[in-house]
Amino acid sequence: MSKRLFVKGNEAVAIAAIEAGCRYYFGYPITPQSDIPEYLSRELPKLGGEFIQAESEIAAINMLLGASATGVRAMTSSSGPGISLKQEGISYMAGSELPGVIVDIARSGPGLGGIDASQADYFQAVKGGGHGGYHIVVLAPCSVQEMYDLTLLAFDLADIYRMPAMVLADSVIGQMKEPLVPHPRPETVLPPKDWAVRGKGGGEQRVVKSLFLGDGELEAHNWKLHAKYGVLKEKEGRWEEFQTSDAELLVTAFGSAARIAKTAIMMAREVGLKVGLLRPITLFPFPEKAYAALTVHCKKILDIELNTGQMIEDVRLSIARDAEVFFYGRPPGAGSLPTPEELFEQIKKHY
Amino acid sequence: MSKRLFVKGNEAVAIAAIEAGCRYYFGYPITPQSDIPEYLSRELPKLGGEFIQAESEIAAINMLLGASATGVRAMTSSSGPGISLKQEGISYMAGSELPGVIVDIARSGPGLGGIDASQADYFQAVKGGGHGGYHIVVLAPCSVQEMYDLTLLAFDLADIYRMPAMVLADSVIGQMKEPLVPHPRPETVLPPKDWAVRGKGGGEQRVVKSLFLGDGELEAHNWKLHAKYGVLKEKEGRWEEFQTSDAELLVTAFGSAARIAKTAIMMAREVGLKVGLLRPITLFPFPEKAYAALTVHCKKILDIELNTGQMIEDVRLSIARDAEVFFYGRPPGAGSLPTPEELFEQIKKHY
Amino acid sequence: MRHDVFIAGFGGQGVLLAGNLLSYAALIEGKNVSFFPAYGVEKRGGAAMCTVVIADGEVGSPVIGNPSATVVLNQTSLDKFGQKVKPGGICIINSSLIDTSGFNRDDIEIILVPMNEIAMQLGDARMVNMVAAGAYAARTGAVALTSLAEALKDALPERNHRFIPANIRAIEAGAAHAGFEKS
Amino acid sequence: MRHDVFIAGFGGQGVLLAGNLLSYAALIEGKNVSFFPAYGVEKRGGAAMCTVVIADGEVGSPVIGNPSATVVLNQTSLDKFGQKVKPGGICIINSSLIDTSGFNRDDIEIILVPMNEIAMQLGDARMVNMVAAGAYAARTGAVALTSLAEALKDALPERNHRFIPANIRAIEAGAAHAGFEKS
Amino acid sequence: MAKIEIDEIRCKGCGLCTIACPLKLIQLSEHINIQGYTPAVMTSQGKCTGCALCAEICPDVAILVFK
Amino acid sequence: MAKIEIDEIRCKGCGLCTIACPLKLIQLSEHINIQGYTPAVMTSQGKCTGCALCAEICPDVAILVFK
Amino acid sequence: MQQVFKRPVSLKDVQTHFCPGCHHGTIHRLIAEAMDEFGVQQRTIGVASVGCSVFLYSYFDIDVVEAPHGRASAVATGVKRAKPDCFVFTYQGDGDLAAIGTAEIIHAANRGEDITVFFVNNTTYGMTGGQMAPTTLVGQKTSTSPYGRNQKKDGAPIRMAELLTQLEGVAFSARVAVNSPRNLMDAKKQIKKAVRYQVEGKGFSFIEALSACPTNWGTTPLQANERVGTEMCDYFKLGVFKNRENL
Amino acid sequence: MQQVFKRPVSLKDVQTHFCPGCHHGTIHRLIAEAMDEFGVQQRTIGVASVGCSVFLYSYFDIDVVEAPHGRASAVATGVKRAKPDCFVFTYQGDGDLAAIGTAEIIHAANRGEDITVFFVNNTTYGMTGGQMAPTTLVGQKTSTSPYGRNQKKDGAPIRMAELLTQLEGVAFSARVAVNSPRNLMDAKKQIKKAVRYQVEGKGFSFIEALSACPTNWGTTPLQANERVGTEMCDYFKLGVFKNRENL
Ligand SMILES: Cc1ncc(C[n+]2csc(CCOP(=O)(O)OP(=O)(O)O)c2C)c(N)n1
Ligand SMILES: Cc1ncc(C[n+]2csc(CCOP(=O)(O)OP(=O)(O)O)c2C)c(N)n1
Ligand code: SF4
Ligand code: SF4
Ligand code: SF4
Ligand code: SF4
Repeated sequence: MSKRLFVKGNEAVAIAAIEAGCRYYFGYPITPQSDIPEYLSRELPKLGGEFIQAESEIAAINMLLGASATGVRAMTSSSGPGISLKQEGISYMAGSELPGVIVDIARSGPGLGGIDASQADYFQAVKGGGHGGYHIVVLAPCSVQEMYDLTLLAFDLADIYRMPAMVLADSVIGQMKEPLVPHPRPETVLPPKDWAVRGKGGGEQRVVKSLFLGDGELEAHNWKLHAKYGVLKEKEGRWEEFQTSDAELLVTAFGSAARIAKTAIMMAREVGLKVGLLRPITLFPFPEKAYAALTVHCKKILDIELNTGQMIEDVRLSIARDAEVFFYGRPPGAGSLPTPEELFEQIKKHY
Repeated sequence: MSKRLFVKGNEAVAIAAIEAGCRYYFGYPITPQSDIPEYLSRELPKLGGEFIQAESEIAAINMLLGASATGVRAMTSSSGPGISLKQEGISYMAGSELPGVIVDIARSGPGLGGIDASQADYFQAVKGGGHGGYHIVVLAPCSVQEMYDLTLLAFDLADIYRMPAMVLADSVIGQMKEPLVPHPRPETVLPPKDWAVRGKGGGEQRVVKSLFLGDGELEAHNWKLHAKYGVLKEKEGRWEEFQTSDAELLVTAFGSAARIAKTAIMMAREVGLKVGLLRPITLFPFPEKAYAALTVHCKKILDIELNTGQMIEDVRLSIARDAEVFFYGRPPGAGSLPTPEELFEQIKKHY
Repeated sequence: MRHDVFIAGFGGQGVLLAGNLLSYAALIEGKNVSFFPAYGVEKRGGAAMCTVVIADGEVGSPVIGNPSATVVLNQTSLDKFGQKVKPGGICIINSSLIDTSGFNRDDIEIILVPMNEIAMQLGDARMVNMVAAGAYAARTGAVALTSLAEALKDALPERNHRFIPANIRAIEAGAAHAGFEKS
Repeated sequence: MRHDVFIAGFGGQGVLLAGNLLSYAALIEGKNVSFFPAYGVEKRGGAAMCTVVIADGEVGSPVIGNPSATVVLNQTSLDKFGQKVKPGGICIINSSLIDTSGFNRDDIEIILVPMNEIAMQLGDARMVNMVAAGAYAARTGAVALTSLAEALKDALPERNHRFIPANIRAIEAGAAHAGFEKS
Repeated sequence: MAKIEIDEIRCKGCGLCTIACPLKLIQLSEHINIQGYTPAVMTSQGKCTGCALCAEICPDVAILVFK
Repeated sequence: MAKIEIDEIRCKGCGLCTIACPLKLIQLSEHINIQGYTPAVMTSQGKCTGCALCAEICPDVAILVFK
Repeated sequence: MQQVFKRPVSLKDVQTHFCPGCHHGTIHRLIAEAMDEFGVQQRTIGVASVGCSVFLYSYFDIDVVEAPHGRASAVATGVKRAKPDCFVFTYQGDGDLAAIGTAEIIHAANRGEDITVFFVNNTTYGMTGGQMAPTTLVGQKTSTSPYGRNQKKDGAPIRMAELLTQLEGVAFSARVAVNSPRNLMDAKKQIKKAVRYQVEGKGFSFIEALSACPTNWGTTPLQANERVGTEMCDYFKLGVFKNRENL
Repeated sequence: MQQVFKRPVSLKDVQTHFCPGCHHGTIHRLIAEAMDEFGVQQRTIGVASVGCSVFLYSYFDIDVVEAPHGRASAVATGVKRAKPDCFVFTYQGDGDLAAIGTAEIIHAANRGEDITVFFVNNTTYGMTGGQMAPTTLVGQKTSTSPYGRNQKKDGAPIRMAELLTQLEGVAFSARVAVNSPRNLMDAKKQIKKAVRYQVEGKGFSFIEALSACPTNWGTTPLQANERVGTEMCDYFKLGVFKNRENL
């Protein structure tokens, strides 16, 4: 068996960022993601990179904007309140078509709330919490290994589509330690960054901006972004199917909830219940096709989220019109993390 | 005819705020809402109130949080980038169950974008742009008179449900001048603010906070908020129906788009097309019932928005399963505001 | 009766004031009215435009695709909006700053008014907008000149009321000129 | 084979280190493992807990509703989690700080270990977690004591490697005590 | 001998050059330019010393100076 | 004559009082309290002058002083 | 024999969650004593910040509003403007006030808001696990400055008590420490003065209190206490930097 | 006869959107001249802020990144760290830098980022229509201080050039004006010095340029220009406040 590290999900993100060639990190401390800056503050200087602990999340996202504008791979990470503060900057990056990776190890809210695992920031991440009606790529890992793999993917998608990409997890996935096999970065053909500012050096002037005032310019710009989102839906939707072929009840969940649900599904299979799991890996683009396809036959879906119901809207918008959706949610907070036993009960209830 | 003022929509908001008993304004300049602070900076001092031009939108929303925590009626206003910056504060207010009115005269984005009329911040306002999966009341006026009426309503709903309430408009409604009849504030029974900090004065200690760490506390708090949202959907949904009774095509739009669409519908009626308008006045709570009811008979809906498609998701989630939804959107920008003539063409196309 | 007019120029030419003036005049005449302004980025430079809809009944949409009357105060405005005038409508042009050689529409009525010269003659270049308002009112009868004159105190901030007489002269000069052109 | 254990105490008792140690030991033995920590607000005060799942095959959910083994280092942890132990499971209790009079479950095996006293005797109160790890390993055989000892260098930061011998003594003391209790 | 060239199209008629010129050789004209401003004009080119202060203070770089 | 009372449950054994006491009358005990700390103990109550410096410096208000 | 040292009534009789040797507890007590002395407890509204002191309401027997991280002085501005007769104070850590809250503190101070700000400088982010703060000393190792704070890259530690004196709105600014009986007695004096300033409507008063964080400094409580008096006081000089009464 | 005054090559030959008599144009030109003098145009990355100067890229013939309102110095930090060999500057208004951007400028300065900041102080928010700025003079009427800035309520105008000198990271800080040939010639000198500081890697350099806003001041260009030399210079003293070379 190839060498296994034993690290936290958060550390896997940091290790992947370095493997992805990211040498610039800008962030501000917040639980439960601090392992990321702590790891990178140790490693980046050794690689000639820059680690800056910014004065705030707002400064951090704008340093990221500046660094990304020069064409380098760069990132930031935060959680709950910090991600809210970054919304303006994320909107600017989306409007300026800048890549850049944002890691959100979500915590419970609203407000200060708590630091427990949460999926209540699905809307913020997927619908665009900032102004202007943009979208960003949103990836939802469910294991330490996926924290690594999807961070690599986030950097590639960000560069390919010239938009921010978010890795959305929570303390279950971020704080959990598991064995990790750190594969080398995949070979991907990336478009040249011929838009990046660099000091003209006799060449064309380059401007990175989101202000468009000419008649029809901004509308055209928005349609252009919209078209990109269409391509993403076409080509980049990713999901995991687990025992779905003969499923009479389809459980759907992402990230930590999916991880717990999987064990519940195993329990169900053990007692002969035909239950399967559809786990979206890309939350944006949402894997609509997978839902449409699976609900042609399976008409019962149990959506499980660590919130009061958010992804369920995209599920309902994606499934066959005659399929039925049940919901089981646990809004996050101390002691509110569901157990496999608990989810197994829900499966029996709706089977 | 009772006395008519001739004012901008923005001024109508400011006039209504004063009529509502709001004496505290905290804001930061941004086009196209500056008429609101400019008006209040003139009038509030005369009434013994406080107008503070904050150092930023973040400071402004937090001053609002502080003032609201003492039980007074207070407000802020902004647009696009500024509203994005307020997301953390809005989440804290929602988590702390604080009332408070936020006026969003939306502008085009993403990023700096432009200052033209936009409805691209529907998701941000309605799904909760901040962290933690909360909601706020969102009202969408479509005339100067409604800017006044709905601002009064916003203050009442905020106090009754102890949550922030937003008046969401854009430069069409905010900058447009029309005659206004400033009705006196309606008599409403409001719950006592027995939660407001005031200096114990021998009484119980009062704490306004959103941090809940006890086992199960935060989850219970989130379910409590969720229950409030349920009551809102039950009791507070508001909408306008225009010539819907015999409609074979139902146009749905809010705010400025609805205003333009109405003229298009008149044009359609003139040529004998049976077209009606369903205009949501409350975006949260979304008037689901109205859509369900009307789509029992009318199976064709044309959703018109000044964006690439946001409210359409709530429309699709609300209508009868066999109804069909068409979309016509103009993402905002200089010269992209649709004309009645243009919308009339769309009506003919989908009729 | 229903009148809609689109007025355009560059920031500083007082386009919005002209629109306001017409609106207040309509209000004085007991009509319904919507005044919809639009300008370039934030506040500086660029174009300034407004649409005024005056009606006895409901106003409806505050924006119009093909206005029945358009008043343009600078070149770019004509280039941009000249073609949008509704067939059969009228276009009032500030000939002081606009070269109309490239503008040929025979399906609308074109009225040339050297607004800057007229304003300068009356002593203040900034009164271009008054000249324009006068010309429009005189030509379309949307509102009476007397209403315009009366509306000045509503449209102008207190501190500028001393300019009212001069403004009235500008309005009349514009009206006279448009009137003259007419016949 | 599959082992899951839940360890709880208050911040500062080294609960997380104990869990880590067990995990590294499992790794050394070539098993799959997930270590899931949890603590009170941000970092200060409050409770510290962790769940370790050790399996030859797939680990599955990192959280468990009813763990087959639970180790509690302080009173509140017993009060909160004592009832959750799966019937037939075991509960290892730090009797130095915990009054078990109120805790009566006859469907599980209860093991009392005066962890603080043992640690203090070995010269450092902070080794309570090592005593606990030793006791758990000895009692369940989830991992071998030798693996625990070997895992110390992975689990401890370089600068604390000098404490390894002392920690090994603590692990063995815990094991011995639990072992002794056993018979 | 020296001379200045005022770009009559770029000039916004702010008048700063008229006070910057030590010899007060520049004035604002009566007529308006395409932008709608009354541009500055050199009244007596002959007297210009080419000190370039008018050009220095011009916010619109509307003045070039030759010597 | 004076005396101090150390709240042995509240005490976190930080030891600040042991250095604050001018006569060094306070020490940390061997045994651990319910919180898991080794609380401070007064070694010779008789000598206490009631200066209250130990109480002043105690971050946990675990010492009361009588005189 | 009567009690010569007792717990102030403004401070609840409860166990705190602070680590052994943390000065937050001491600073809490001194503020409570000052509130008792001026009899303001019943009309006080405290503004808690996000940091190890977030549980202000659990320890002070007063009304409290919890502010988002860094925004306490903006929240306090809203509170004070709406309740001018209340005694309003904020209690903020160095991450909270000197990093993310920089704009809010500078402008609240510049407006001369009639509030009192207690700024606890422990040269680190305590609650989140000891990351580098704007006040971290040059060379100090933290979880995000593992090689020690590097002045060239991270800049020098910010001296807030001095910086704020530049703003007209500031009436009183002092830096204190509670590591030794001597410093503590002076801290008492300055804290009372800061409270009195607001009670007398003299304007914005600011106390920077140096504090120990043994947990994140990785030292014993005694070593941490020692460091406050040595390294910290060397760079962060104690004293009164602005006092409108003497102007 | 040869040309003795010409447009700097770093400045595009286009009409600006600035109002008549606005000093932004003059300040643009002086910066362009300095860029020409040090031959940095081809390796310059400018960071535009949100304000009347947002169109930086339309007027300077250089690469430009547009920053969100107030965040230019954070954006510039990201740019400079990634491109240490480029000449990186920000151009920010007083609302942008002294209000919403307070934390970003203070911390970029404190870190001693090797960038040059041009701060244009016109005592108002120009682009949004003349609201009160942190630099608005006491008594000055603006669209949000209709009764004049009230020091008791709004605080006193902030003097950024002086405030920043408190921060170790600041190498050079000066305030200049361009209202008269004399002030303008000195402004030229200081602006070149600020540019040279970065070229020589001396650290963070800061220029505060007083500027006229006739449009929002409601004056003629000449009156506005006059005010800069009188009222503004009285409160905002011109001069060099910090110069590491002389330390
Ligand atoms: C917007 C936001 N960013 C980050 C955090 C995480 N956080 C909680 S407390 C804290 C700082 C604690 O340090 P300090 O202010 O110095 O107070 P101390 O804990 O040291 O007393 C941080 C960054 C947060 N809660 N909100
Ligand atoms: C987050 C945010 N808030 C507010 C605005 C609106 N806005 C645009 S420019 C500006 C300030 C302009 O004033 P200043 O910075 O002094 O520059 P000036 O226009 O005077 O040159 C403001 C507040 C914005 N674009 N973004
Ligand atoms: S300074 Fe320049 S813009 Fe102003 S009047 Fe003179 S030439 Fe014209
Ligand atoms: S100072 Fe207080 S907490 Fe610390 S050891 Fe002494 S009594 Fe205990
Ligand atoms: S972490 Fe530091 S600041 Fe926080 S309570 Fe412990 S010692 Fe005090
Ligand atoms: S508004 Fe003021 S700052 Fe802006 S361009 Fe005009 S004069 Fe200059």
